[in-house]
Amino acid sequence: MEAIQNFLESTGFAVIANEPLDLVMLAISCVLLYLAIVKKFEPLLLLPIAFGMLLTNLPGAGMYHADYFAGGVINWEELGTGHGGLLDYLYLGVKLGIYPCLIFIGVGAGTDFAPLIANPKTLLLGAAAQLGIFVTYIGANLLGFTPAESGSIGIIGGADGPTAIYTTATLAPHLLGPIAVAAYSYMALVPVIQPPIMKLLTTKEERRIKMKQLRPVSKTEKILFPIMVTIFVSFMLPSAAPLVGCLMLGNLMRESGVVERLNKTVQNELMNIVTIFLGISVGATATAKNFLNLQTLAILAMGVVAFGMGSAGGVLLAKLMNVFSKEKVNPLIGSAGVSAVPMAARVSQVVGQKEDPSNFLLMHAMGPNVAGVIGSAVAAGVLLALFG
Amino acid sequence: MEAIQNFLESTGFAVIANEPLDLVMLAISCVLLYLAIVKKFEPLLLLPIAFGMLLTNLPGAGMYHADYFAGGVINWEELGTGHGGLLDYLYLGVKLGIYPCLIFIGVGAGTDFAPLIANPKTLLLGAAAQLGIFVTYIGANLLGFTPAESGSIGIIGGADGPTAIYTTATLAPHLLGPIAVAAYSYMALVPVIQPPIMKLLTTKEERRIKMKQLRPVSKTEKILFPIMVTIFVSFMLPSAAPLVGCLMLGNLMRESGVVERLNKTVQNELMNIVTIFLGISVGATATAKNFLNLQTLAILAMGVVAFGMGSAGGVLLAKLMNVFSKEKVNPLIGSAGVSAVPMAARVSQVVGQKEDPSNFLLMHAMGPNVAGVIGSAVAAGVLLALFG
Amino acid sequence: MEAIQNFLESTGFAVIANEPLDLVMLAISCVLLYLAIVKKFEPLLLLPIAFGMLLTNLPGAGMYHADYFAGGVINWEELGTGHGGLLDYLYLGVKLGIYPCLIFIGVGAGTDFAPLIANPKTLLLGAAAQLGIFVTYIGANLLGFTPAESGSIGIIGGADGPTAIYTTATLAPHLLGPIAVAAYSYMALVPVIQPPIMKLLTTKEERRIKMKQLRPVSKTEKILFPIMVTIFVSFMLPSAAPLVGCLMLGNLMRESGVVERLNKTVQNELMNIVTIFLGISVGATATAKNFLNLQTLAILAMGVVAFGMGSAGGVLLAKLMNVFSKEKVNPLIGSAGVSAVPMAARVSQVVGQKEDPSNFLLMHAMGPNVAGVIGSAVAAGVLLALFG
Amino acid sequence: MKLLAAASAAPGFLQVVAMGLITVFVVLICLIILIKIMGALMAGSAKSTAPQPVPQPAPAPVPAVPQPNKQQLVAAISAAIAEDMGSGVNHIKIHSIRKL
Amino acid sequence: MKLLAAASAAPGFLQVVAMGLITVFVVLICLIILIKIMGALMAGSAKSTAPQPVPQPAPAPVPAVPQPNKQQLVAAISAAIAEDMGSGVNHIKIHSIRKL
Amino acid sequence: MKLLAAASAAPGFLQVVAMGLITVFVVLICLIILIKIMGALMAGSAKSTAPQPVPQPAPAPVPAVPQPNKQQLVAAISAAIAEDMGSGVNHIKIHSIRKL
Ligand code: NA
Ligand code: NA
Ligand code: NA
Repeated sequence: MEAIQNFLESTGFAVIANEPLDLVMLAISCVLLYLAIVKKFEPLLLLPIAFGMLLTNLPGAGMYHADYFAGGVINWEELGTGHGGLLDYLYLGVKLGIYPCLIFIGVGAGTDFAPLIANPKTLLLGAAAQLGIFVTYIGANLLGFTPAESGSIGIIGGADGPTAIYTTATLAPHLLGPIAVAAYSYMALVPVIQPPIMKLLTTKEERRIKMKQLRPVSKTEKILFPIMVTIFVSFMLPSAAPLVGCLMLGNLMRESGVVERLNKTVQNELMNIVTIFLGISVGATATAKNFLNLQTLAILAMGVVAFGMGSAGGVLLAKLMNVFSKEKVNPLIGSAGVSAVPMAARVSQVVGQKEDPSNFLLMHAMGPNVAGVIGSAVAAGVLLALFG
Repeated sequence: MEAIQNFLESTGFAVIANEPLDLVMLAISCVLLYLAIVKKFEPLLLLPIAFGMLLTNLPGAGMYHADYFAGGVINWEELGTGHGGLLDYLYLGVKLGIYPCLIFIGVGAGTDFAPLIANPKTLLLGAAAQLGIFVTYIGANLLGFTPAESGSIGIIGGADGPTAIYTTATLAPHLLGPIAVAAYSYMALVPVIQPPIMKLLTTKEERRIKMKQLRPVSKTEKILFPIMVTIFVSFMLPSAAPLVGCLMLGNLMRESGVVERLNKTVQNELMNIVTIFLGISVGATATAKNFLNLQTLAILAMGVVAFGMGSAGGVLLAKLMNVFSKEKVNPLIGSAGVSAVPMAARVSQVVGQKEDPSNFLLMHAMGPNVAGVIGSAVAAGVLLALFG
Repeated sequence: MEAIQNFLESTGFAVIANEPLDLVMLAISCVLLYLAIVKKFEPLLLLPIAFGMLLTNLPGAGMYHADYFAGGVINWEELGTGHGGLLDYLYLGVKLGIYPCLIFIGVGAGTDFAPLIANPKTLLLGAAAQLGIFVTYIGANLLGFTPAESGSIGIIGGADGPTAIYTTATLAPHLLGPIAVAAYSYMALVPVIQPPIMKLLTTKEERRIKMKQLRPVSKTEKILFPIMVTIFVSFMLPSAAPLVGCLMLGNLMRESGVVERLNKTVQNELMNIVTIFLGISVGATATAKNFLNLQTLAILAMGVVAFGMGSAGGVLLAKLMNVFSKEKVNPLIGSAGVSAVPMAARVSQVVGQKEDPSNFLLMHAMGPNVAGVIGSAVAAGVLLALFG
Repeated sequence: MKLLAAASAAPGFLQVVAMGLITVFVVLICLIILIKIMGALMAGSAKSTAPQPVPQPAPAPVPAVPQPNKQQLVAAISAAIAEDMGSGVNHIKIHSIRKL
Repeated sequence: MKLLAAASAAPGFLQVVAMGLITVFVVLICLIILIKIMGALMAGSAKSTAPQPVPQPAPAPVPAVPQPNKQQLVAAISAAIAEDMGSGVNHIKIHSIRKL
Repeated sequence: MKLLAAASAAPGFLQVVAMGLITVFVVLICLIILIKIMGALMAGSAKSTAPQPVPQPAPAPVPAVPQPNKQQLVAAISAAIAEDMGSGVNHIKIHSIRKL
């Protein structure tokens, strides 16, 4: 009878009485699953994140133990004696910074930097779109977050999932859940967030600017580019080396043309495997205690501000460039500088074609778009150097 | 000369003099390779298991060290100083419960639960077929095995490899070798074990029962099913959450339709990689000391009893259901409740068609068949909750 | 202002002042990238190795810490507190001997041993081509390298990347960089290194010898071969078991025909993933301190000697065999015994066809070629047994 | 572990079996109920809202069977209640279910 | 962390923002310069050496624009110097660039 | 490690070389023997039992060569014995093999 008693007390129904907020978290994870599956919000990451959040909040399941990672210290004793759950072990890849780097190898292998090489001044747009990161940093500071936390919140404005997770796992791991959810949700919402800002800040004439066709880029340039960027950026900012180096390793695999089978694997199977592990273990950090508080609401609010400010920064710098340069830039491509590849570039294309159906901005917007990836990695490097 | 002396003493021929039973193990592993390759007994797992068994019993090779995991404690000092062999390191994924969960993600992604959703009462058959687990638990107890060992032996009757390995790695890791061999061998022998039992327990009329066609299942139902099962089963039985949660994560990836590239990878490359690692490291635990004893014979004997009792349980409950329900169930689909997906369902089909070639039971048998996977995961959860 | 000061001092430009040799290493890594991409020197491994070398020598980037592995001891404290970089964590797979074994599974799955089974006496050529390993061992000893270091340098002559890395990671990890670079570069240079040696040691008549067609090999023989080799070689030389066992596990997956999906995965995705991890982390060990010294030059010099002597050994033994055997062997296939599969066999074919365009040596050369893989694994086993 | 020795765990192991089988049945019976509720809700919402844009092609003419569904729901709930009351599988007696 | 409390890190956080934005702009402007140098070197070597064996087919007639390239190079270098001198983005004034 | 210094490990390194080469040759020669035995057994069982259901199509007419096989077997065994007796590779002398 005692056994039955113990058994009943171990059910989730008994545990939930002490942890009623877990039910709220389960509801939130179901909402996120809905967004991922029905609304198709970045499902490749949001579905694993949401399911990880669901698993971590199942009372008594013990698939993730927040206390094994409390205070940023990994409790190897518990993990090493086999007391960890699946998500504890998978989370090590996040905590040790392995997954975001591996994903960046795949991202690099999937990225064509030719539009950027053909029109390098679009790098300025990719720089300006990082404005959101730093404006949000100020806001978070003012709301009372620590500098390290503020940096992690700001990086949402980088519109780049792996960068945000890499930075947050180092600077403020307790905020991983809300920051990852915000980053991927807002990336999915780029087609909703950006167009009003783009229209507000541009005139009809600006939106109709046609840009001259991009020059072809030679294979040699495409091969030299990743090597050059790795060396130069890492010299300027060593803390950006892991992200930029991995991005460019993947890109070199792509452009070199001599390691096609590796290129294919990093873009597909390796990336898929790591994406699942990353998603479910990042989701697992979203326990009720870490997620259900005013901070999360503040982070979600600041995240959307970061996205908006970044988009605005890109558009405004494009307008500024047009003041000084005879070769005009359509400012609609500025908003693509937030990264969110390739969705933000597609938004530039769509908004541009609404004014003039004969205007094809997509390739031009890919320049700032991929520049934004480099830009946020650099911004992450600054934050890591200062607070890491 | 001394060097030569030492050298000669290090050869396997010198070592084998002290460990002559290794030769018996090598012979057994060759028999298992024969069964896997020539008889095609679940070769995807039996071949790696048998080769792992071969490698671990090569005298002096040091690819696996049973003493680094003695008493259920992982000797991190030896492993961390690089003294471990390949199979020691790969075995960590078994010991920490990682591989079975990852395989279950792939199994879930490969499973269509529609026949179960269309005819949910077949879940009762999936429950009844777990009878073998508990009958065998009694038998093992009576033979003198500890409760934890008895539970691991009983779980062979679940006819589900990853579940058996996950449970045994926690409850009785020293029995992993024989239990895995028994589980996969008997799963392969389902077409031999089940038909006589099925025929013995059913009348010719019962075997000819035609079941009415299954209703179509909507996509929404298929998507809600894995979420619902995860939450509900984990609440009832938190210790079943890792297995059930991973199974349903994979199934959600499949049914959601929005993460097709992840779905493909978990069913193929990830599953293949983990299967190899799991197989060879589970095989590696079958050292002469662990394998060559009366226990192993007892386990093999009880395993077949477990399979038989499970099959009988499913058939008998189907007959019982027919007593109370007007809508008759062909009791031949009851035996599919042991899981062993999809082989047991095919056996139902074949036995049914022998009586009436126009009777197509396959889809009907898939219901209890996939129910059996959930059923054994729940049974494993009970055993883990009691003895884990 | 102090923050800015600190920030500037952390840039690579500030660090490089203290570590000017890093610039030389960056230049060397760019040369290796050139060789991999433009000259197509074994790009699948040389590109990752070179990029790993680039990343490790970016001043201040901290992606690899040689001091965490100093003296052959793994500093788990630093790694476990998350201070490691990506390449530190990936390097663990090299250090613990995991990657070379996994690659050998893939190599085995990709190797057809039929030409060797059809003409087993070509194993003698695969043995003779290991001459380079031991001649180089003497040379390295005489140059003042320790026995363990000398063994690692000698193994370059095995012309087999994973074997060289496995051996060196155990015996002389500080030499991993130069040895891996030498091994893969010379493997790529086989078409340059071997032909002069082959022509020097053979007469025109010998080069025109036509060999009789190989007998067909039954499926049973192909399946029994890997099992037999694993057991026998491991008995003779337990320290060769990991390499030979993994090679033969892969081969059994291939030849058994019953685990086609595993076979495909080990040859493709698993191998690609491990190749990248192995390459970049082996490259990472090539820090300025480890690489820029006379040792490296000595290793590169001895490496080419090892290749040359191995090739010569194979050719000479083929000539010797012709003295005693009526069935003549074309000595050009002897040089294929160094392994470097399948390049060395192609070189035999090409050199042979220059003398007689109607002479097809490729399949005959595949015998010693794959024998050379077994031969170097055995030689590695001897070195590991003596100095490991 | 002493092979073939007298079972030392005798007091209790039947409890384990009972608890195990009951749990398995209770959990799976509850799943039956949940699936039926889900199906009922689906059917309800399918009627009240617009039809699914891309309905799965039915593999063959499928007769609509709303009534049996409800009955089975009752049956399953009864079974679950019986289980909940602690009786073993063998003691279930369902009196009230008739086919209309 | 006190939510909505007075920011304790107030002295310094504007410095962080300045340093961050300046670094991002400096790094990316330097990349502009490097890409332009690379492009110029390519164009130069393409002229002095034999043409690439397999030139990429131009997607459409592309007018050769060697002169603007050089000007943009000058412009980018000026911008970089301005940055280097410590002025924020808002203070950049480029006086010397004219289109010939 | 002192580069270019006098080898401190001189006494012994030739032993290493001898042991290494001998081991490699012994192991591989034994493999030759095993492969030949395997081939002989295959051929034997192929004769005594039914032929393989799906024989591999021979890529070209292959003359059956049973006798040489046996001779090679003898040769390989002799070689292995020679090795086993401790002589180095250079000292092997095979006297007894003739082509019939
Ligand atoms: Na960005
Ligand atoms: Na089952
Ligand atoms: Na070799």
